[in-house]
Amino acid sequence: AAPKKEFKLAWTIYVGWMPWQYAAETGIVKKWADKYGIKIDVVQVNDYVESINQYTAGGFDALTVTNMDALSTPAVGGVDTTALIVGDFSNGNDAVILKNKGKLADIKGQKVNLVEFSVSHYLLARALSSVGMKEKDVKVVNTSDADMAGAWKTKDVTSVVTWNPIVEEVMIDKAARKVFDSSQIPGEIIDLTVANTETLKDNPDFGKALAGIWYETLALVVSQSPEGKAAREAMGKASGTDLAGFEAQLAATKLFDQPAAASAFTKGAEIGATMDKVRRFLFEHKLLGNDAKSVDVVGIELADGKVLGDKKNVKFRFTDTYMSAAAAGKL
Amino acid sequence: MRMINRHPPKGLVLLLALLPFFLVFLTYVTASAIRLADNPADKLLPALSSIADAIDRMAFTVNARTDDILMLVDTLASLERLAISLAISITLAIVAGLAIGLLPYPRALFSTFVDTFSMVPPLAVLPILFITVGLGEAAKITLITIGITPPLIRDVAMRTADIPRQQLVKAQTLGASTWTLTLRVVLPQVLPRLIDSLRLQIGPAWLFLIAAEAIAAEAGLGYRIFLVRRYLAMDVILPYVAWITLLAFMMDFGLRILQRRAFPWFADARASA
Amino acid sequence: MRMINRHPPKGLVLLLALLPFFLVFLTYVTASAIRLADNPADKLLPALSSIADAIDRMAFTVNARTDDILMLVDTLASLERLAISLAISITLAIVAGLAIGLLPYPRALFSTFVDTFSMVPPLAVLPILFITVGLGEAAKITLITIGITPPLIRDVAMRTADIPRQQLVKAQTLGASTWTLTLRVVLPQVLPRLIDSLRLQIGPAWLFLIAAEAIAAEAGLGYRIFLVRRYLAMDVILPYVAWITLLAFMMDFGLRILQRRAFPWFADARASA
Amino acid sequence: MSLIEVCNVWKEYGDTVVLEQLNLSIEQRAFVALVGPSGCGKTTFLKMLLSEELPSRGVIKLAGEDLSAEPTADRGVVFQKYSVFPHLTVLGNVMVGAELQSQSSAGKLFGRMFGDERQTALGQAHELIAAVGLSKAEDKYPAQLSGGMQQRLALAQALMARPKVLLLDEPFGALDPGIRADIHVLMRKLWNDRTLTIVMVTHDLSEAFRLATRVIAFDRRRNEPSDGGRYGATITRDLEIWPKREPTALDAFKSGRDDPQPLSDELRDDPAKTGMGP
Amino acid sequence: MSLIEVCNVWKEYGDTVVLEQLNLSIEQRAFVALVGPSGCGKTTFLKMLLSEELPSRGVIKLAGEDLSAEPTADRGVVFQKYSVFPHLTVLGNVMVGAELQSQSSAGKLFGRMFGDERQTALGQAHELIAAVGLSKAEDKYPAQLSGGMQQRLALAQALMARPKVLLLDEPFGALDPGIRADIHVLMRKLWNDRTLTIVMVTHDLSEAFRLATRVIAFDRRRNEPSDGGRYGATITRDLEIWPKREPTALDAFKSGRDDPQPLSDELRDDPAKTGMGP
Ligand SMILES: Nc1ncnc2c1ncn2[C@@H]1O[C@H](COP(=O)(O)OP(=O)(O)OP(=O)(O)O)[C@@H](O)[C@H]1O
Ligand SMILES: Nc1ncnc2c1ncn2[C@@H]1O[C@H](COP(=O)(O)OP(=O)(O)OP(=O)(O)O)[C@@H](O)[C@H]1O
Ligand SMILES: [Mg+2]
Ligand SMILES: [Mg+2]
Repeated sequence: AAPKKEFKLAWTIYVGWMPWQYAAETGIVKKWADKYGIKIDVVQVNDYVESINQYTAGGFDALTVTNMDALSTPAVGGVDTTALIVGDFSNGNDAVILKNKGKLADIKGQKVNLVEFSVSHYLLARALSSVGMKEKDVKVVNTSDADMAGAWKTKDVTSVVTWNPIVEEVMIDKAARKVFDSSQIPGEIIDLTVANTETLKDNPDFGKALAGIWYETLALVVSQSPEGKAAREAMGKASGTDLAGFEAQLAATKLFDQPAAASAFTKGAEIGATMDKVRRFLFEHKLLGNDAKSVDVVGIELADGKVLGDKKNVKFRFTDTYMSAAAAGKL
Repeated sequence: MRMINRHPPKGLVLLLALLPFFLVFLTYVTASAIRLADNPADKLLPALSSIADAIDRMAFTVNARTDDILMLVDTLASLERLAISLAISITLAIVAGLAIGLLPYPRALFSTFVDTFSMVPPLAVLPILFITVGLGEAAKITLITIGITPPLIRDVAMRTADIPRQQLVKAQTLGASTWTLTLRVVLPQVLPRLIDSLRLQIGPAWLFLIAAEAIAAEAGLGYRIFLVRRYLAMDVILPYVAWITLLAFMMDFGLRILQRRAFPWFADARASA
Repeated sequence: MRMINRHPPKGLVLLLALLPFFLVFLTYVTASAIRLADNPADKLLPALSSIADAIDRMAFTVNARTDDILMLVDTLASLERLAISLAISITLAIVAGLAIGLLPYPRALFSTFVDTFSMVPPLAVLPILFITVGLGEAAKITLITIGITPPLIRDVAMRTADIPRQQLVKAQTLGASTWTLTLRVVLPQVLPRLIDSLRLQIGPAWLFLIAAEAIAAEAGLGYRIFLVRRYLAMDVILPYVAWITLLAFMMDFGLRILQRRAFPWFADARASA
Repeated sequence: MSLIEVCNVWKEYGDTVVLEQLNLSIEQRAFVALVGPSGCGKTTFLKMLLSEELPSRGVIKLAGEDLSAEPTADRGVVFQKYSVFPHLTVLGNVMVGAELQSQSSAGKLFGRMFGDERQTALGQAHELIAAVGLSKAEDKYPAQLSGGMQQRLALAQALMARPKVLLLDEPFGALDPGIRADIHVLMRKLWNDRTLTIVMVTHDLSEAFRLATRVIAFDRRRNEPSDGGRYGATITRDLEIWPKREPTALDAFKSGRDDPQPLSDELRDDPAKTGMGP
Repeated sequence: MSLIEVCNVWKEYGDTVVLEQLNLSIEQRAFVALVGPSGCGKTTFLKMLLSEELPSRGVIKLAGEDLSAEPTADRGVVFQKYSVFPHLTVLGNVMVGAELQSQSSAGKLFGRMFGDERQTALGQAHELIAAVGLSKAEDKYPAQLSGGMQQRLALAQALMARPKVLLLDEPFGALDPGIRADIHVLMRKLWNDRTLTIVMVTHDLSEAFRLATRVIAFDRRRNEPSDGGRYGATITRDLEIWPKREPTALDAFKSGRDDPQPLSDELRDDPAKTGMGP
């Protein structure tokens, strides 16, 4: 692909990705794009799955996505994808919730409502294995996230696995008991900003601009100054809640507001172990392709250059290049 | 010669009818080939062979994990939901439609209400639907029913009101009560027209079925489509869409046949009206 | 006296028409009170006062952040999408419908294709649609258009074919070409009937609009409903649904008026047919 | 005592007076033809006789009693159109005239007859169908019949219910002249053979004079456009036909055509059977 | 030379022969009435004259030339129903007969006329509308007219296009007898005043003999049901009316009614105007 000047990033409403919206609205995006002489279009997509599909089909150059979905759809779909910003990991934002039952083990035999093949599904699998159960011990019912809060109110639904803000919404109910959440598997559900590897290779400025925008905005998000508060309030409103609601969600998120920390996490050893668990989960659910013979069909390159799986078919890469540059102030 | 008088020769008619399908097919194959040349793992427009594989996997291979044929299970689940909701809708439409079309009191009571109700977008009030009927089969059936019953009622009421006043007077002069008049004069004339309305609602019924199955389900054609959409498995989605289209087409065809067989008088009567 | 002959007195008619609405209202208020007594924070059936607050917030307060009134912005965005898609659909329906209904060659080419195409559930092919036309306004407009155009085309084609053969022959004996015949004889007779078909498609058009806005939009009535649905904010959803219903009702009403005003001959001609 | 008594009847729609001050008595077995310009209220008058409309003032009595407030089986009717049921065969259309009246539980619940009751009715139906010359078409649906055949069917259907009075609103208005002549013969025959009192509205004067025992004309006496509907029509002429027609005088009656054809199963208006010569 | 020549024409639908071996020539200014039993192929014959159907064998010539393969403006037509356009007023319906033929660019592009062209046509239209007695109804739509007025309008519309031949398929079949008589007078007047050749199908023999200069009867010569449609109808009679009717002989013509009324703007079939006395 030839160098180009105009780029599109798709984002969806989620606490860890709201900074993109704020950055676009307040001109931070334009500032950095101008600096590198490019144009970046930040597009909100309501439907998360659709945003991934669009990116996979080539409609976008960059995308906000979780580590698992980045592997299952674009990477498996042959779109070489690089995670250039590790934004945060879920630290309680995703949870298994039971109705009137206090122990995770009580889930046995129940119908569990969740978005099938999503990080919720993964969280359930991890939760079950923590108490020695298998997926066969429950019955998974695919339920759309938009309807999860309403679904919880019905008699038929006794357990759900979902993410924020729906978790908060469900927990308002007196009968709701959180029996497992992502803080028990820290660092495994990672929210990324990814870009098409080829585009990135030909246009490193695009990556630099994204990193620049991201960390300038995050500084505001975590700031205790009035500007910071105003920013959080705006992001809360835009995601359909208020300041308090937004801050509650932030609290359950391990946000890497410092590029150095993000870079360190990316280079760390845990991420390799996490990705291995994730790809095994996907393989078991036939999400690495129907004819995948082993977990190794798709290669995952880690920040240190090590590759999980097929070295000749690397489609998903972690890199600390841009985060490190941000940390070093070289953007 | 004027275009209006220029008729294609017999042999050409079938060919012409097939031409647009062929062009769509060709466009697909070409576009797919182009994308696949660029990225062999592309999922958006899979090659025909991948689609064939997917069909084989979904429709002709017993699924190891669940021990059944997925497409069969999905089809049966969806058709059952459709059948139940259509049965309920038809019953409601006949009862309410006849009452509104025929009897002044029910008409005064319900006609504005039904007209208004038919404008409410059902998808927007799903949460209320959930607390009323739960999340199970009942919710799906209710959604489809709510979606298609109001237009059916309106149609039946309109068709009932269309029956010439003279026939109702005539029946009364023959000694009919409101009940026997409904049973012997009005209902038999409304039924074949109900089939017309029903044919128009087949499309919406499928639409609501898919929407309902997208919300919460464990099987069904719409469920599968939305599930595999998560990882852009167009090789599954496309055959499912084709299959749904075929099913809808067959239902339409079946209704047309039913109308002809069950109401032999109707075609002539309509033509001479 | 037979039920069929028993008419409500004039004064009662309006009262009877309002009764079901009042009952629904009463049911809501009661159910809401019961739920709120149980859990004052319940969001599913908010009290009327909460709804009034939400209406005030959404419809009468300038949003500080964006400096506009949310409900107004949403309404304008949605209506614009609807208007554009309706304009496109009507144009397509007239062109394709007249061609299929009137001219043997286009009929042979397209009628089966349109029939088949109208059975494809548009919601199921959303991914393809979005990828073909992108996620912008075009996608939403295309979804609505794809959803309502095929039935419109079928209807126009049917209405065109219904024009008595004698009229077409007559026009030819008066010297009409295919084009002037279409313009002066067929089109003016099809237009008022197109309004009838259009009225039937208003419901589906809203449905597709909401579905499209649920996937990608930054404003719009359907967008807002889906956005706040995650938080189960029924105090916003309910007024929005009522507003959509009212808008749809007004569109229906407007079309009826238009039909009467623009085609003064139509009511009589239909009654005497 | 007259069969029908119309005493000082007015009919108004809002401010418009359609009919004013009608006084009329009709004897048993009369064949009354009602003529008058279009819009003068003939149909309105017939509707009042049917109880489909109520008089604004005045009363109508049938056999000495006030008319019931809604249509009943003592008054049969044939309209110009829509008199037969399109979803029933010829036999079904005639049978329904008995079935809807049946007081058996099957009749009340389903509007159908079973067993002996049905057999008796079937016999009568076959007879009536034969009388109107439709025996060969018993299994056909109305849409398969010509206009004339449909009107004959409507007559048979109305007669099946054994009404005291038969009301006809331009029953033959849409028929071709030749076919009309045939049906006139039939009309007279039916009137002759059964104890029937007939009130028939027609636009066609010659039809009125050819068939009826009495011709009544409605018209507005004052007809200034400036009246704006403040005055209605009323009876302007009332002629007894001379020589007086009696029910038994059938043989003396000649159809209006030069070569009246005998009434047979094969009337001219059967689309399948028609033959003609100049 | 005759205006219309029908040479050995056959018409078959699949295996069914509808018409066989027709030979006929019709002179300029003839008024031909076509009679025959229902289903014998009268309408089919008219359709061939219109080029709506093509003969299976044989040729039809108009003014010495083979008929064009589709309907054209040299042959006008009035059907029993659906002859006028419901969405146009009386004036619009007549004007359209000129507008659709206009060779100006507005005419070809929009089927409309402007300026002088329009004024000339308007004059002719008013004249024709007056000729058929509809002047007072110029702004009404067909649904507001009675059946008789609609057929008169259809005549005016057809004449506006100045056809060489006027083809009528049971044009008055659905009208009441009194109204029919009036329109017969009009028909003869139009035929008399304009250079018209008329071919009219009718079911009504008296109408045929009253109006036409020549009556042609179609019938099947062999009529065994066992033939199963292997034989079609053909011309069985061809009568010149005697005394010979000439276009100028109008004064000698009397309508079929006892009191022929003068043709005026206010014909009997105007629903708004009707007045009658016995
Ligand atoms: N429901 C109604 N409301 C107001 N006016 C009515 C109503 N029904 C009839 N009329 C008026 O009453 C008058 C008489 O109508 P009616 O149909 O009885 O006339 P008619 O003599 O049967 O005419 P025709 O010979 O055309 O059948 C007409 O002017 C008509 O407009
Ligand atoms: N398109 C067609 N295909 C097959 N048969 C046809 C077709 N059109 C007409 N016929 C047959 O041709 C015969 C003549 O029909 P046509 O309508 O010409 O009769 P007609 O003399 O005008 O009858 P009527 O007096 O009832 O109008 C009929 O038997 C009819 O069934
Ligand atoms: Mg009348
Ligand atoms: Mg004919």
